[in-house]
Amino acid sequence: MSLTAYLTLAALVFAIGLFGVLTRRNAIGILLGIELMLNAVNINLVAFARFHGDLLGLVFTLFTIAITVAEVALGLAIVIVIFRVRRTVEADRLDLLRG
Amino acid sequence: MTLEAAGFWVVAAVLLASSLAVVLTPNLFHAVLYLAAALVATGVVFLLLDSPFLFAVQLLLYAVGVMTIVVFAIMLTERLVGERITQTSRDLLNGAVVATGVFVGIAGFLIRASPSPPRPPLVADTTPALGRALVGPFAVTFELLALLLVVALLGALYFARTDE
Amino acid sequence: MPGPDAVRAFILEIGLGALLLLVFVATLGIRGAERRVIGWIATWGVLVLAFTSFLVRPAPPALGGMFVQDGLAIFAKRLFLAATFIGLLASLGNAQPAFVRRAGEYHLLILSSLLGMFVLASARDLILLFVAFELMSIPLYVLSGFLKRQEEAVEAALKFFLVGSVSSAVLVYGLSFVYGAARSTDLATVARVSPATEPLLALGLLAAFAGFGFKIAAFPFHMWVPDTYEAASTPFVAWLSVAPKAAGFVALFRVYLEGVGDRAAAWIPLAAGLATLTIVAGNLMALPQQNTKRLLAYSGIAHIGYMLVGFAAASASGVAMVLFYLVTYVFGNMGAFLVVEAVARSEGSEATTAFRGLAQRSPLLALAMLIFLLSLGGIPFVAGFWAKLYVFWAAASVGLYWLVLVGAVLTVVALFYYLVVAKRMYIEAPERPGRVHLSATLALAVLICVGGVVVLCHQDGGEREQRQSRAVDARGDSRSGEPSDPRPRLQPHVARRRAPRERRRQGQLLLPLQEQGRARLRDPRSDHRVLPR
Amino acid sequence: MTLPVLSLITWSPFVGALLIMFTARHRPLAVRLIAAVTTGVSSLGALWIYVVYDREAAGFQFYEKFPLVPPLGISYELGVDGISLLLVLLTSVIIVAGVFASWTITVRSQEFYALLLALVTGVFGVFVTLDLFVFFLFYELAVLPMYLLIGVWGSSGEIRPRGIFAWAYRETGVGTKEYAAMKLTLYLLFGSAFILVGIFALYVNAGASSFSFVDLEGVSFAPAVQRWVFLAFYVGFGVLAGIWPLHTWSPDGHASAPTAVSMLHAGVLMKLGAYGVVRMGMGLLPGGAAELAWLMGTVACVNIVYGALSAMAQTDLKYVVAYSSVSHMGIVMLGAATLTETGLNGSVFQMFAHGVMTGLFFALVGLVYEKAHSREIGKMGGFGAVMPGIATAFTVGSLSSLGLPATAGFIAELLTFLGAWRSDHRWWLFPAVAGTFLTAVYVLRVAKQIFWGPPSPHFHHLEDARGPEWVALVLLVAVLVLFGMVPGLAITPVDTATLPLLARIVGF
Amino acid sequence: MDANVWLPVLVLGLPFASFVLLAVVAPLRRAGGAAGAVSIAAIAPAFLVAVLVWGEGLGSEATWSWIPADEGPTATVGLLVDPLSNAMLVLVTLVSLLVQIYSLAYLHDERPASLGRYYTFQSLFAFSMLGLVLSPSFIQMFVFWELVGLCSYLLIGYWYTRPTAARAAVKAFWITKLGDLGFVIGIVMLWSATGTFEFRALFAKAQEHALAIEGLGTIMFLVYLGAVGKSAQFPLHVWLPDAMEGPTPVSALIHAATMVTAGVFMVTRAQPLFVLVPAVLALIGWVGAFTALLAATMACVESDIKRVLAYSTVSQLGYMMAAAGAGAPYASFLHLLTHGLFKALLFLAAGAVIHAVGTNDIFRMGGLFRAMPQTGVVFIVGTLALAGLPPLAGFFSKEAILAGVWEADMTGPFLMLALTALLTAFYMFRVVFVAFFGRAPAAGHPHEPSWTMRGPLWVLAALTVLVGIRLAIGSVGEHHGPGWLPPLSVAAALGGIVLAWAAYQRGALDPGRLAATFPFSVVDVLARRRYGLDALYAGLYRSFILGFSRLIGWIDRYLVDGLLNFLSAWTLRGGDLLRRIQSGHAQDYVYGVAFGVLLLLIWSQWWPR
Repeated sequence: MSLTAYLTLAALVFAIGLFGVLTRRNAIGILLGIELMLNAVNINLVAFARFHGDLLGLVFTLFTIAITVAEVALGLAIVIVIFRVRRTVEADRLDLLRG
Repeated sequence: MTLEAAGFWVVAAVLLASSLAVVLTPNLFHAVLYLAAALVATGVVFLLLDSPFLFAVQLLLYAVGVMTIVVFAIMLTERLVGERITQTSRDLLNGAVVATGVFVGIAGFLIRASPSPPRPPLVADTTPALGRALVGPFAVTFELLALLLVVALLGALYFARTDE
Repeated sequence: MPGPDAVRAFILEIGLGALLLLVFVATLGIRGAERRVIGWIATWGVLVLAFTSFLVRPAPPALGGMFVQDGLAIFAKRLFLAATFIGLLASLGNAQPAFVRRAGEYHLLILSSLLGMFVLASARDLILLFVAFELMSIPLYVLSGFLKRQEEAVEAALKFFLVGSVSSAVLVYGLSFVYGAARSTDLATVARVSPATEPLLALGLLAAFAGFGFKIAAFPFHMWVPDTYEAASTPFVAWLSVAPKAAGFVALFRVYLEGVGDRAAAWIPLAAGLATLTIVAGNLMALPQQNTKRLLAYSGIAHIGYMLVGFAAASASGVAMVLFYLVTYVFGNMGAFLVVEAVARSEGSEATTAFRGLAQRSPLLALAMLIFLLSLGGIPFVAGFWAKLYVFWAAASVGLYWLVLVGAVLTVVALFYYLVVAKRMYIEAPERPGRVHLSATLALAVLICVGGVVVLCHQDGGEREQRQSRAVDARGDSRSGEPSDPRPRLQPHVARRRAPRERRRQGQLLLPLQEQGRARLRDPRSDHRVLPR
Repeated sequence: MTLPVLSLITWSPFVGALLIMFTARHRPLAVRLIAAVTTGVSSLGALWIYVVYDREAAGFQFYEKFPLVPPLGISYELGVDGISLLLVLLTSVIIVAGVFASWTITVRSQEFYALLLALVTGVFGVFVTLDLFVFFLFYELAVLPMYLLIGVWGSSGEIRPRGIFAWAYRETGVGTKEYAAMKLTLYLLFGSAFILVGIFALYVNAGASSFSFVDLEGVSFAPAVQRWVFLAFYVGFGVLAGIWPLHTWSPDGHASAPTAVSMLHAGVLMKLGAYGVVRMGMGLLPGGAAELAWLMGTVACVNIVYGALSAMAQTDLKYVVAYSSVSHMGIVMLGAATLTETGLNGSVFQMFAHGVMTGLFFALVGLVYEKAHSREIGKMGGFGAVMPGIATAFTVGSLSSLGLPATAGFIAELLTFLGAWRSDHRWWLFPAVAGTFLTAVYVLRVAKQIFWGPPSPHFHHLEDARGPEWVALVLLVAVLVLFGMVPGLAITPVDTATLPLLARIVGF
Repeated sequence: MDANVWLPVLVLGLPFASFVLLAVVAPLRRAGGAAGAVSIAAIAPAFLVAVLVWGEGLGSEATWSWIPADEGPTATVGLLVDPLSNAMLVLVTLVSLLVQIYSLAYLHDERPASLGRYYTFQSLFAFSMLGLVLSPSFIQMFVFWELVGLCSYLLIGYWYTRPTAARAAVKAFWITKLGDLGFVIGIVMLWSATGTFEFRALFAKAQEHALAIEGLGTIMFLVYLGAVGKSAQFPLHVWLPDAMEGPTPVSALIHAATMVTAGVFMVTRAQPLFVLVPAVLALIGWVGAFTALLAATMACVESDIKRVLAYSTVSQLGYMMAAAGAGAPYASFLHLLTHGLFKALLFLAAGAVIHAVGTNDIFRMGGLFRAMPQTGVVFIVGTLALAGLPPLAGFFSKEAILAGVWEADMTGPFLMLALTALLTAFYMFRVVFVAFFGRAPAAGHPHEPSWTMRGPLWVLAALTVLVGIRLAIGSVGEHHGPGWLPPLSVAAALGGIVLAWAAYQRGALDPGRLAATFPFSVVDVLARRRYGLDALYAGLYRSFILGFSRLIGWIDRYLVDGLLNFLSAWTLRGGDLLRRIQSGHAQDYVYGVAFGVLLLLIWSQWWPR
C-alpha cells in the first residue's frame, strides 16, 4: 500500500477522534477521543518512518506514546477530582466560568 | 493484491469501525473496549509497517495500560454515581460537519502531495537502532520524558489523593 | 558523553535541575507549615539562576544540533527566569492552606514547567521540541487546578486540560507531517525541504500552528484563557499569562522563521490575519468584563495579537520587537495581575468595582496599577508604548501599514477598558476607607514590575538599539554613500551572534536566521544522522 | 552657552507639577502659588522670545538640540518659527488665565494643578519641538491628563436620549462627564494612531534615519507618500482640530471639562491639531497639501457653517461655546487650505485669536456656571445687571467671535476671506462669510438671553467676578483687543514662517 | 506731521481718549455725570477743531501700515481729509455734542453707572463715526462701519433689561450685518482683483480706465449691499423702526443724523467706482426711490412718534440713495447734511415731548403746543424743513435730489420721490396736528424741558433755518433742475400739509374712511403690516435659520455623533455578543480549536505554491 493510504487512514482516525472529542458528554469519553487523535499521529509517524527508511519516526512514536499515557493519567486524575468536587463528569455541566 | 495490501484493508476496516464505535457507542464500557480494539488494530498497522517493536509497545504499554486506568476511572466515577454509564452525545451533526471539514482539509493536502515514494526495502531490524538512538542522541530527550512522566504522576497523585 | 562545551550549553538547565532536586528533597524533609521555606528556596534559586543567566554566553549547538544556546534562547531564558522570579515572589505571601501545605508540589510543578520552557527555547529538533512543550504544559494543567477544592479551579483545570490535550494532538499531528515532508526532525533540514513534498510540509506547519496558537492563546485557540485565569490563583496566573506565552513565541520563531527558510514571507498574510483577528476579538471581548482578571485575560489575548503583528513582519527586526514586547508584557501584565491580587486579598473581590477610589485609599498602589494599565494600553512614557511602537515599526517596515493602522486603532478600544479601571481608581469615590494592605513580598514584586515598566522605556528606546546599530556599523555594512536604506537599523538578538555574510535586498528579511541555518549545515557537528537508513 | 529658553518655557510647568505633587500636600494656597509662579516663568519666557525673536530672519530660532536616541535619529530638538512663536505666546496667556480662573477649585486641588501643569508642558513641548518623535510624545502628554481632569473635576450635562440611536446613548452614557472624558481621550488617541502611522511612513520613506523636522523637510517624498501621509496627518491632527465629522468629541469634552481645562483645551489644544496639519502636513508634504487642499478647505467650510448652526441649536451654554469652536476651527483650516499668504496668516492668526477668545468664553462660562449653578441658557437671564463685568467681557468675546473689527477675530477672518477668494476654490469665501453671520446670530442671541432682559429674582444674589478671576478676564480681553487693533504684532513674525512654507507648496 | 493731518487726528483722538478713559477707569465711569462731563469735554473741542478743519478746507491723506504682509501691507489705516469728510466731521461732532448735552438732562434719572456706560458708548460712537468719515480705504471704512454698528447695537440695547430693547438691538445688528456680508465680500473681491483697499488708488485706476475688472458690477453691487443694510434701504430697512427702542438722543444721533447715513456717505465716497457700473447705479436709484415711497406710506399709518420719525428717516435715506443712484452725489450729500440737522432736531424735540408726556403715542398727546411752545416751535421748524418748504434747509437739498433724478432720466424714481414729498408733508403734519394741536388731552404733565435740552433744540433749529438761508442766497444751493420743479415740489409739500390739516385738524376728511377706500385701503392694510416684511424676516429667521439649525443640531447629535455612539455602543455590544462564544463548555472551546484548524486549512488555499 502506498504512503498516502496510511496517511489517509490516519487522517480518518484523527477526524473520528476529533468528532468524539466534540460530541461526547462524558469527560472520560472525551479523553477516549483524544486517544484516538494521538493514535492517528502514531500511524502517521510510523508510516513516514517506514516509507522514508528513517528511524526518527519510530523514536518520535515512542515518545508520543509515553506522553499520551502521561496525559491520559493526568486527565483521568482531573476527571476524578472534578467528580469529587462537582459530582458530575459531564463536561457540559461545568460552566461556572463563562463569558 | 499483495498480502500487505489485503492486510491493510482489513486492518483499516477494523480500525475505522472500532474508532467509530468508540465515539458513537452509548455505553462507556463498550467504548473503552472498542478503543482497545482500535489500539490493537493500530498495533497491527505498525506490524504492517515492519515495526514489531512498536507493535509490542502499543499492545503492552499503551493498550493495556491505558485501558486499565480508564477502567479504573470509570469504576471510580460510576460507582459513586450509582447509575449505568450510558452517555448521551452532544449535537452529532455539528461535530460531524467540523470533523469532516478537518478531514477534507487534510485530505486536500494529501491529494496535492507528490506521489508517495516507493516503499524502500527493509534494511535491518530497527529495534537495536531504536535502542541506540534513545541512549545516544535522544538521551537528554529521554531524560526529559522521564521527568515529564514523574511530573504527570505527581500531578495525578496530587489530584487523586484525598487526604488533607 | 557530552563534553565541556555541551555542559556549557546546558548550564542553566543543569542548574535548574539541581534546584528541582533541592526542592524535591526539601519537600520530603519538611512538613506542615514549615513548607513555606520551600518557596523561599525556589525563589532564591530562581534568582540565582537569573543572575547566572546574565553570565551565560551563546554556546555552540549541543546534542548534535538538537539543542542550541544562541542569543534567542538565552534571552528567552532570562525572560522566563525573571517572570518566574516575580511570580514566585508574589506567591510567597500567599497564606492559603493549599499553598502552604502543598508548597513542595507547587514549586516542583512550576520549576519543571520552567525547565520545559528552557528546553523549548533551545530545541531545534521536533522531538525535543514536542517533549519540552509537553513538559511545560502538563504541570500547568495541574497548577491551574491547584486549589482542588474549589469548583471553579478544577473546572478550569479540566477545560485547560481538554483544550490543551486536543491542541497537543493537533500539534504533534502537524509535526508528524513536518517530519514526513522533511524526512528529518531537524529544523535546519526542514528549512531545505524539496518543493515536491511541500504540501505536506504546509499541512504540518499549519496544524502545528494551531498547537502553538493554543499555547500563545491566539484567536480562536484562546478560549481556555479567560476561564483558567479567572479561576486559578492570581500569582500563578500572572506567571501563566506571560512565561508560557513567551515560550510559545520562541517556539514559533524556531519553527516558523528558522524552520521554513526562504518561505517565511508566506506566513505574512496568515500571521497578519491571525493577528488582526486576535487583536479585534481580544479587545472586543475584554470590553464587557467586570472581573478584573478576566479583563486582563482578554486584554492579554489582544496583546498576543500585537505580538503576532511583529511576527507577521516575518523579519529579523520583527523578532527583536516581539521579544521586546514580551519583556514589557512580562512586567506590565504581571504587575497588573499582582495589583489585582493585592486588591482582591483586601477587598475579597476581583471585580473592577473593588478598585473604587483606590487612588484615595492607596495612592501608590493605584499609581502602580495606572502605570501598568498605561503600559498595557501602549501609552507613551511607559514600556508598553515602546513595545507597541516597535512591533508597529517592524510591520511598517515591511509595508504592512494597514495592519499597523488596525492595531493602532484597536489600541483605542483597548484603552477604553483600561480607562474604565483607571476611572474606578481615580474618579469614583472609595466605598470604604483605609489602605489596601499587601504583603511585603507582593509589594516587592509589584515594585519590580513598576521598575521594569518604567526603566524599560528609558533604556530600550536607546541603549539597546544603540548597541545594535554599533554592531551594524562595526560590520561595515552600513553602506556609506547609500543613505536611502529605509529599514530601521535594528538587529535582532538572534542575529547578534553571527554576522550575516551579505545584506539582502529589500523584501527578503530573514537573512540572519537563514544564515544561521546555513552555517549549521556547513558545520559537521550539526549532522546528527547517526541512524541507519 | 545661551539660556535654553525654550526648554525653560516647556519644563517650568512640569517642575511646578512635580513640586506640587511632592511638596504642597494639603496646602492649597501653596499649590496655587506654585502653579502661578511656574506658569508665570513660562509666560515671561514666552514673552521674552516673542520680543527678542528676529523678525527679519526666517527659520527656527532659539534652537536647541541634543541627541536622545542617536541610532534612531531621535533627538531633543527645539526651535520656534513665527507660527510656533505665536502659539507659545497663546499657550502662556491661556495657562496664566486658566490658573487664575480656576483659583477657586477646592476638590483635590493638588492633583488638579499637577495634571494641568503636566498637560501644559505637553502643549508647550508640541509647539517648540522639531523632532517628530518627541513631538508625538509631547502630543500624548497633552492629551492624556485630560481624561482625569475631565473625569474627576468635570461636570455632567443634561442630555436625554432621544432619536433613533437612543439606545446607543444609554449604552454609552452620553452626557456624563465620564462619557465625555472617555470619548475625548479615545477620539484623540484614535487620531494619534493616524499620526503615528504617518510619522513612521515618513521616517521609513525618507530613509534619513532621522525624525528631525529640519531633516525631513529636505526630503521630497514620492507623490503617493505625500498624498497618503498627508491624509493620515490631516485625519489624525484633524480630530484634534475638530474637523467635521470628527468633531463630536469636542462639544462633549469641552462642556464637561472644568473651566481651566476647557480654556486650555479649546483655546490651545485644538490649535495643536491645526498646528500639526500646518507644520507637519503642509510643511513636510507640500505635494500632498497641494493635492488635498480642496478637501481641507471644503471640510473647513462645512465646519464653519455646520458648527455655527449646531451652536445655534444648543441649549447648554457650554455646548454653544464648544460648537462655536468647531465653527471657528473651520476658519483656521480654511485659511490654511487656501495656500495663500494672507489665508495662511489668517489661519495662524485665527489660531491665536480663537484661542484667546474661546479661553475667555470658557472662563466666563465657568464663572457663570460657578455662580448660577446652571448651564441651561433658557434658565438664565438678566445677568447683566448683577454681573456687569462678566457681561462686558462676554460681549467682547462675542464680538471677537463674530469677527467684529478691533478685535482679533476680525483680522483673522478678513485674512482668511482674502485668502479664500485668491485660492483655487473661490466659492469657499461664501460659506465662510455666511459663518460669520450665523455666528452673530447665535452669539448675540445667547448674550441677549443670558445677560440682557429683566433680571430674574432667582439670580439676585449672584456676584460679579472677583480678585484673581479678574486677572484672567482682563488679560484675555486686553490681548484680544490689542491684537485686533495692532495685528502686526502677530503677523510680522508669522509671515516669516508662512512664506517659506508656501514657497515649498506652490513650488511643488 | 502737519496740521492737515494732526488736526483731523485730534478730532478723531479726543473722543477716543474719552472712550478709553471711561472704559478703563471704572470709578469715573460709574460716577455717571462726571463721565458725561468727560465725554462732552472731549467732543466739544473736537467739534471746534472740526469746524476749524472745515473752515480752513484742509485736505490731506495719510496712511500707515496696519496688516503687514510680505509685499507691502495688506491693509492700511489712515486719514483722508477732503471737503466731503470735513463736512461730515462738522456734522458728526456737532450733533454728537448737542446730543450729549441734551442727554445729560434727558437721562438724568438713570443710575450713575448706567449713565457712565451711556457716555462711554457715546464717545466710542463719536470716535467710530469720525473714523468712518475719515477712512481712506474700504477696509478702514468697514472697520468703523462695524464699530458704529456695534455702538448702535449697544445703545439700542441701552435699556437692556427691557426685552423689546434687547430684541431690537439684536435685530438691528443682525439685519445690518446681513448687508455687511455683501460689503465684506465685495471688498474682498475688490482687493483680490486690484490688490488694494485704498480709495485713492482705486479712483486713480478708475480714472485711467485701468479698472476693467471682470465682475466689477457684482463687486459694487455687493459693496452697495452694505449700504442697504446700514442706510436702511429696502428690503433691509426693517431694523430702523425697531431701533427706536433706544433712548431718543441715540435715535437722534445714530439713527437719524449720522450712522444711518454712513451708507449714503459710502456710496458718495465711492462714486468714482459706482459710475463705472451704471446698472448698479440705476439699481441704487430705483431702490432708493422705492424705499422712500414705501417708508413714507408706513409713516402715514404709524402712531408712535418716534417710529414716524424713523420711517421718515428711512424715506429720506431713500431720497439720498436715489440721488446717489442718479449720479447726483452732491445732492445726495447735501441732503445728508441738512437732513442730519433737522432730523436730529425732530428727534430731540420728540424726545422732549416724550420726556414730558411719558408716551410715544401721538394720539395720547394733544395740545402740547400750549404746554411746550418752544418745543412746538422747533418741532414745526424741523417739520417744515423735512416737508421741504423754502427757505428751510430741506427744501434745497430735496430740490437738488429731485432735479438730479429727473436729469438722470429716471422717471419712475422721480415720480415716486415726488409722491413721497407729498406724503412726507402729510405724515409730518399729521404728527404736528395731532400731537401739538390735537384736542385729545395729553398724558402726563407736559412742560418745557430744561435748558440743557432746549439749548440743543434751538441750536439745531437755528442751524436748519440758517443753512436754508445760506443755501437760498448762496451759489452752494444752485441746481440745474427744470424750472417747474420748485413749484411742483412746494405744491406737493403744501398739498400734504393741507391734506393733513383737513384730516386731522379740521376734520374735513375722516382718515379712517379714507383709509378704507380703494386704493388706499390696500396700502393702509399693507403699511400697517409693514408690508409683511418684518413677518417675513421673522419667519425666515425662525423657520429657516433656527429651523435649519435645529435640523443640523439634530443631525449632529443623532446622526454624526449618533453614528459614533452607535459604533461605540455596537463595539461594546459586539464584545458582549462575541464573548458568548465563551460558553463555558469545554467542548465548545475545542470547537474553537477545530474551527481554528479549519480556518488555517481554508486559508491555506492562498498558500503560495
